[in-house]
Amino acid sequence: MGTLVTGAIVCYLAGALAALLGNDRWGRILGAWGAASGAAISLALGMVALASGSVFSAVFDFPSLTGFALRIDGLSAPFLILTGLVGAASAVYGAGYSAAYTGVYSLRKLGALFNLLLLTLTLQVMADNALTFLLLWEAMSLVAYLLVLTEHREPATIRAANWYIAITHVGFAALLAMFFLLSAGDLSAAFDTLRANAPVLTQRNAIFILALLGFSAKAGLIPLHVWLPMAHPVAPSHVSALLSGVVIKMGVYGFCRIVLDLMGGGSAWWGGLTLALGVASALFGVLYALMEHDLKRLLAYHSVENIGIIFIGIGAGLMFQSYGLMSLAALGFVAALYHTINHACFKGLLFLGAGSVLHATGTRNMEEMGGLIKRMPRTALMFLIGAASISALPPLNGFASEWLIFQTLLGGSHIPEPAVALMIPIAVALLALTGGLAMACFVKAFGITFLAIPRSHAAEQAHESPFSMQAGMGILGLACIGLGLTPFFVVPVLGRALAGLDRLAWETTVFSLTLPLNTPATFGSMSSPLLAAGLLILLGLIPLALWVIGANRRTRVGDTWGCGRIAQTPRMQYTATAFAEPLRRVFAELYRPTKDLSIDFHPESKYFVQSIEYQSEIHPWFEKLLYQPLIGIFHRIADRVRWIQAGWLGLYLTYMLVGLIALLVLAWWTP
Amino acid sequence: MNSLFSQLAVLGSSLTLIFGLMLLWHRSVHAYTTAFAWQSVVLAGIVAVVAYFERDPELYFVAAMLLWLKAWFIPRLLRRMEEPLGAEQELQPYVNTATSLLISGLLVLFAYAVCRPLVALSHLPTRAGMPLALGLIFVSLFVIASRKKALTQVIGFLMLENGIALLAVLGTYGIPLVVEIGVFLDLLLGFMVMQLFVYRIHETFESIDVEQLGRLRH
Amino acid sequence: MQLFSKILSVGIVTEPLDDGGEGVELARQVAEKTQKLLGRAVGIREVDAGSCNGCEVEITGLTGPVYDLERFGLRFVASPRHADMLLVTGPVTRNMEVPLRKTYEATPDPKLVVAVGDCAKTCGVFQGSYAVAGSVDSVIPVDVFVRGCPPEPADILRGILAALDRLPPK
Amino acid sequence: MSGWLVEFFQIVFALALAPGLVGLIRWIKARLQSRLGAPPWQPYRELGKLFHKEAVVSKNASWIFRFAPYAVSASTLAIAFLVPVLVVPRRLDMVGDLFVVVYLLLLGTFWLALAGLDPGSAFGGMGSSREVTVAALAEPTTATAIFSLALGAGSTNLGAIVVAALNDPWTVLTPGHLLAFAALFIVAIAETGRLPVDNPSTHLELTMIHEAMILEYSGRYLALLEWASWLKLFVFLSLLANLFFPWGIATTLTPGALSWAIVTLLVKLALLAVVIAVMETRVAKLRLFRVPELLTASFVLALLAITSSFLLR
Repeated sequence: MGTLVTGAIVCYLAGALAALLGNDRWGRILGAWGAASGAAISLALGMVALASGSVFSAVFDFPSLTGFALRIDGLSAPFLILTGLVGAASAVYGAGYSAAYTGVYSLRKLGALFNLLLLTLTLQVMADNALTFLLLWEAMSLVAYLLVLTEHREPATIRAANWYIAITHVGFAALLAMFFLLSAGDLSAAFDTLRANAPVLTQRNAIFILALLGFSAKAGLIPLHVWLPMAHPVAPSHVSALLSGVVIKMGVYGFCRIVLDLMGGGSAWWGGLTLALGVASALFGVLYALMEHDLKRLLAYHSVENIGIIFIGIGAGLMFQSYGLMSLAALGFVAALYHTINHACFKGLLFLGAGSVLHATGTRNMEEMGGLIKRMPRTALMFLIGAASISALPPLNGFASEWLIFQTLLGGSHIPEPAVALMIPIAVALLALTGGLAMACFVKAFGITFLAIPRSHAAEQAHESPFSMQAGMGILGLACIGLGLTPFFVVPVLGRALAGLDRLAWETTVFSLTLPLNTPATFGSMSSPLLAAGLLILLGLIPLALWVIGANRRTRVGDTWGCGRIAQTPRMQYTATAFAEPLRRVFAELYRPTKDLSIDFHPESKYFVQSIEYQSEIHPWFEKLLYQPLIGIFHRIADRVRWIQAGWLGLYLTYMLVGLIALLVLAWWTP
Repeated sequence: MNSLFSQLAVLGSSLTLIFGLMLLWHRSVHAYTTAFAWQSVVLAGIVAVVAYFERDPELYFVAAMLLWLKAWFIPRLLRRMEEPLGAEQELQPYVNTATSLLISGLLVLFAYAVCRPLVALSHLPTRAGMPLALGLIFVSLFVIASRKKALTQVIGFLMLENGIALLAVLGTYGIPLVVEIGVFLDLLLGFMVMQLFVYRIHETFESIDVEQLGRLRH
Repeated sequence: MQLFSKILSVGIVTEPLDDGGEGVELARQVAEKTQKLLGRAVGIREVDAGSCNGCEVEITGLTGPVYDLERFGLRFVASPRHADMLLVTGPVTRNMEVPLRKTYEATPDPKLVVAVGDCAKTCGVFQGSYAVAGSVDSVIPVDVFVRGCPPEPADILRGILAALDRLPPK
Repeated sequence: MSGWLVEFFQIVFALALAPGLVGLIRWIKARLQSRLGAPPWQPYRELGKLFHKEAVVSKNASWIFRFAPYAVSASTLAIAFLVPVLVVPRRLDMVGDLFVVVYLLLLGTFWLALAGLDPGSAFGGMGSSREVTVAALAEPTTATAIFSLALGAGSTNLGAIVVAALNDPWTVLTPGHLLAFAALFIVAIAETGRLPVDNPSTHLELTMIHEAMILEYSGRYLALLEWASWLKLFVFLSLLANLFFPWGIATTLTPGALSWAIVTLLVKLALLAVVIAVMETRVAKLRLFRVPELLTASFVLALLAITSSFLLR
């Protein structure tokens, strides 16, 4: 175990060093190898930790870094696995992808930072005291910030990075306050101590609220999600995969660690609030994703949606826990963790696929794509797998975890308080709506991007991506299929790992390693391997049956039927905007689109129109309501304190001196 | 025996509520009248069921009155009112159809929540229908508040009255006959007055859109 | 309620198809295999190649209760891809020449073409017009012509059934 | 062994009868329109013809277009395997519950919608866009109705729900049950593309939903898709019939029970066919933008169903 941890750290550091020192070509390749091997070791580490049972734990104390404590337990292991999986895939992918940056942006910085991000992510989930946790948290945020800034000459990138760093720091401040309350001021106290002290704390509700605030800023839960659709698209695609697949999952990890593990759960309204936020994020995420025509932004909004789904599971788990329904609570957390891993896989895959499209066409705008399935068939297949997974289509992995979340919610009928229990059917309905809309959205994303005829010259000239990029996508594609087919294996393993925290009861007797997946309350059963086998057999049987009945097998290739028009042009196709139009009208009250119609008439007569211009835009109005006033206040404060700035070095040194003295006086004053 | 009684009561209450929801879904005043007539038929049925199981002959009389007044007489008057008013439709209510339906769904949930203590206290086999009756009252109030045409509002008011009657029947097996008759007379009178108003509004504005009433201030 | 009492009182009004096939002219003998295959279920795509819409009015009559072409397993379909038979009317105008050919190409084999109305065969009064490209059989192969200006629905039905060689026994 | 045989028989039964059910609905509709109409077995002839015609495929289409008919029919067949048609309890109950059925439906929709977009035709795109809209908006109703059914039966497994309803025949009359039935009926109408949501016999591309997506298909592909959509209707109706009115369904594998189950199922399906035909004669197609209102109404029904079964337990 210890050697594995050291190995991972060494690999990452070596990769970072190689990337810094090597030339463009070798630095890129060696850096990717370092990251990939380090990620592979992280993956192995997580698997070993899970396989050796929930009781395993190891403490690493490094004497040179006092107060730095690491520990791996059942909660860290799943996150190590997803870091390793997505990290390895995007490292391999990045080896080919970042070649495009040669001579444009610094490849050294990109390679080194990528390694460092993976390093901080790997260590983050092992942190065993508040100090380590916070230090790594800040390091991770900063490295991610620099990675978002890779294309630093684009104004959009700078804007996005600013939003990201601002919201991240709001979250960090909340976390700092939270840890102060939780550890009663002693940040270097081990988590074990905190765990023991937590039940007698007085400000438990305040801690919960702060934790929710801090971690939802990282995870991208509504309303702190604004940075996510800005920052994820502008980063290089393999970094986007890591950001959406792993970095935001740290919010999930932190929330589980603090609220479930350290605090051991709390009142029912904790769960209710989390559940409500989850439902809102899921719905709003998918609704805004539907209206998005920038492929990567669309995916980023789907991250908001899926984080919402994960938090639905966590919220339901917390709620059940507060009512003492322990096995249902465990089911909720297992479903959430399962979905976390699944989301990492398919969202990573989708971002990598979008990256390949961007690589091939040079645009993220879906309206300029089309017909790519013929030019990049492998990428298209991988994207299709990702799209089917995220739409929760059986028998892939998104379905397995979403099914579990549904089953968890159905357990809500055991909640004794009817007013609370009534929340559950509404959550079920909204989750189902989210699932349907996600399917609609990915029909749009795949259909408009990859199918039909190319809508632009760039799309006509598209080419398949190099092998390393395909390999990166292949890893995650296989993971999506594998995780989808093996819930009967994954769920008990996660359950046992969670039960090792001693906060939840896991009935291993119910979750035996048999094929059907029974939930503790024996609510429903599902067997995705049998389902997949059935679908495959049927797929084989149908052509066989056609052959047996002697069906005509002749196929003639002709024009697309267009009511006899002379020629088909790309402009005759359905666009992404048109595709989403019915839903835009259905949800008009939520979107509040702005419409702008201007008609130029002929000067002679108003019966002849010269040109018609129609513009319709959707602004996330509640974000405006929430953030505009805040930004206004900050501007006003900034105006007031402008006089502090003088641009004279001596003045700044004086400030420092005064500050130092003030601090010393304060330290002397207080006992 | 009692279980069948309560089943029937709840079934009837659900039906009355669904007829109430029809006001939100349909747009033509004609359909509203039909919905109201059928709702009244179901209401009369519930009263008759209560009369049968409780062996209360007075309630049979009430049921007959209901059937005559609300399922035949008032719908007939309503139909007659439709004619001169032309094909008035509720095309642009204040709240659109889908949202109205969702809101009324939530109102019914709210009614359930409010009724819980009441239901818990009561031991009548009909108690399970009470939240639905209250839901109908809420929904009717919502109809009156969110619809623009005077005729729709009149029907909303009539349904509100149905809801109150239903609540009375389910909660206390009806009120004394004298009071019941008084209520009927009141209702009839109120309806006549409203009918008069609708005609006057139509004459003045050539429409029964109550938004126009704002013009009276000037 | 009124609707259903009306339905009850009217009953079935479909008329049997009586004899009198003088309006139909077979242009080509259809292969036996096609007749066997399509005889039972035929999707028809109507193509207006430039007619005055007189024929369309009559064709619409086919779907009504009196002629009811569905009883013979015939059905109008929305796309030539689903069709087995093209019902072409009017002289082929220049604008409709390519679309007509495209429609023919879009229809999967085996397929039949029934040309309806005098214009389809002779171009009628539009003959020689600068806008007219020619008769239907100058653009695509035609199996049956139905004469008349416009032909009666019964004649059109007979034409279709003649193409399928499925005229009811006399 | 005989259990598996019966499982197999059920699917063959469903496959064989599905076209007949559609033919029956068409025949009743023709009679209501005062026409003679095609005989109820006309859909079989159509299938036979389509299987023996060549297929024309657009040159813009990719493998998605050719694969979709197989994917759609496989997912529909899988649903037919999961739904109890004649016998409960099922051996296949463990493979999937109602949620699996719902998501398999979405799987079919997903492929069909992609296939609609593939040839680049504007009609196909329009159909796909509408189909996914309707499918997405029907989801909340379905999930809520499943929830209320599951509350009664204590399980989302189809067999368990049917058995629970069989054991307690009076639950059929509870408002929760009836409201859930109404809600799911509306969803079934929307999902299978019947009036008033979609008109299965329309010729106008602009009003189409389902038809617009399959406008490009011909020959065996079209036959597969048509058969799949008819099977979907059959499965939906037998699901409604068996979940809500399970009387007659066989609980033992004796020939007597089985034949009685077949007879009762046929009667129930015929009744539902009459209901659909009468309704389709009575109502006009809704404007596309009123469809969400219909689905909202069904959602409210489902919500009422769940509150009444939730709070009156």
